[in-house]
Amino acid sequence: MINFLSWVLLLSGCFCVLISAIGLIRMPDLFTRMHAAGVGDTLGAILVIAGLMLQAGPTLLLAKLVLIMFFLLFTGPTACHALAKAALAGGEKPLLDDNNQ
Amino acid sequence: MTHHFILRVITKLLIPLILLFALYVQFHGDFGPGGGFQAGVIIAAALVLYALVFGLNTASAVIKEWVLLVLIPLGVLIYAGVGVASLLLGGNYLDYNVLAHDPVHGQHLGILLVELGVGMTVAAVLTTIFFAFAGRGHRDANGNLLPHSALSDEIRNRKDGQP
Amino acid sequence: MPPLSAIVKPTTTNHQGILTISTGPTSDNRWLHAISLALTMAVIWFLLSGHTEPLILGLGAASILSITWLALRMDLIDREGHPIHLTFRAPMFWVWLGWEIVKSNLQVMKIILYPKLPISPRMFRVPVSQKTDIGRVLYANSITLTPGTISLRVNEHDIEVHALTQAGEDGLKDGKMDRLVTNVEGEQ
Amino acid sequence: MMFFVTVIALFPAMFLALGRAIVGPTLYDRVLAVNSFGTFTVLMIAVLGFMTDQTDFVDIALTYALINFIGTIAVLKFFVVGDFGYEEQRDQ
Repeated sequence: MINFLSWVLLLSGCFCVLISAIGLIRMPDLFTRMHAAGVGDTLGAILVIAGLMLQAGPTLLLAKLVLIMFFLLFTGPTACHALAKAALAGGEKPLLDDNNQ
Repeated sequence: MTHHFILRVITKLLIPLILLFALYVQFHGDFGPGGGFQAGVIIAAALVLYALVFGLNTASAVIKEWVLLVLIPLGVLIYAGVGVASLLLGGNYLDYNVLAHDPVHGQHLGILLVELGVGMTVAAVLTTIFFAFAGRGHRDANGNLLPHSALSDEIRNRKDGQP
Repeated sequence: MPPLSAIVKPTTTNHQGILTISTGPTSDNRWLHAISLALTMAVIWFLLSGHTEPLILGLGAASILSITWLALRMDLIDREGHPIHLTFRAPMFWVWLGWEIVKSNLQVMKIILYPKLPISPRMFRVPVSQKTDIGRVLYANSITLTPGTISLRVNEHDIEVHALTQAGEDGLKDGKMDRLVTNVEGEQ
Repeated sequence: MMFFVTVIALFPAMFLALGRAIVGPTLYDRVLAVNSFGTFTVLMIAVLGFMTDQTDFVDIALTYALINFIGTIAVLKFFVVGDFGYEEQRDQ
């Protein structure tokens, strides 16, 4: 049962990561690519690590995996925000829809 | 980047954790991967993050340059001192077995001390390299860091000078 | 031995208050925060290490003490650096945010897989009702954590957001997340 | 088996991220791609550790996550501000 759940979590995590990477290639400009990268940084990481957690069981390894997950969830958005802010300061113009400006 | 308060808050949150992890790696070298070198690198990474976010002047006010310059040779001295101590106690150079009455305890003690020396030196050397690199062009003739206001003015002028 | 205030906040004349510029609000009870940081680190140390030999435990205690000292010296410990007061109200918010993350992730994944790439990127500002920096950080990072919206520039009054679609904009503008974060932040 | 499949599935994602890092076109795109690549690598290291039954790999993954974050901030600061040691004056 746990193995099955673990399979599901790991595979769906991989799916998220793959789609995130595809989005990284497909999206037209920097800011939209950040949204795509966010998929892998949040849901992809959460699912893969949750799958590993199920395999680890209630050991100290679980605590380390929780630590990794928290670390990724804290630093991911911070790095993304810093990047966006730096790009705007550096003169990057986001691609915007015409009728929404 | 102090104006950048997301980065500031997250950094304040993370630095103690990073240092704790570094010391965990330092002291668990004989149970898993890790040891002095890796721990030194992680400590240096935490200090570099501090300097990046809060500025070089703040960082060098917290971590004085002379402390770093003392730690570098101190680490090497500890390493060599353990070797010489084992020579004096009748073993080979860095032969840990003779350091305590029981060879296993001797091994533990010797590895702990040697790793401590390595960690100190690596952390201090990497931090010094970063401080020297980041302080390039912002020191007066005597090699002291320029005060904060002068530094900001200089960079502002330089940025304005560029198109 | 110099007084503690001299260790923690060097007031040099030529570097005009360099440590006070950057570190945000000073806490009224930094010692309580220091003690609670030390306890938190003790728990994390044990979770990382799992060894109960006296030698390792002693080294752990020494590590925690020296890190607490260094953190006090770096002026990291205050309501921002160690926001323990947020933990009691946070769990419900984490659960809600997790569900929100899943929903917005599914939307963005659908958009990426559509052959025509139906995006309409937009930038707008949302007001911020939090009173402290840590509350604003929590809000801005929650916005970035839900893919489809990214916080670009943050100030005391509003956050500039880049959204991928109309739905993302609407979801943010109804202000639910703002209210919840303010709720977590509590009365200051 | 399941870890092996996961590792295999993570590879193309890493290649795609690397491709974006090579193509660019701007510096920020490259930083973004390298950051994503780093996240994928963290996952990969953790899964590899489980696959080979060397759970110490989890420590390495944690370290990699750390270095990834600090590296991103350092690159941004160096290329945007032009200086590692610069400290912005807070607006009064």
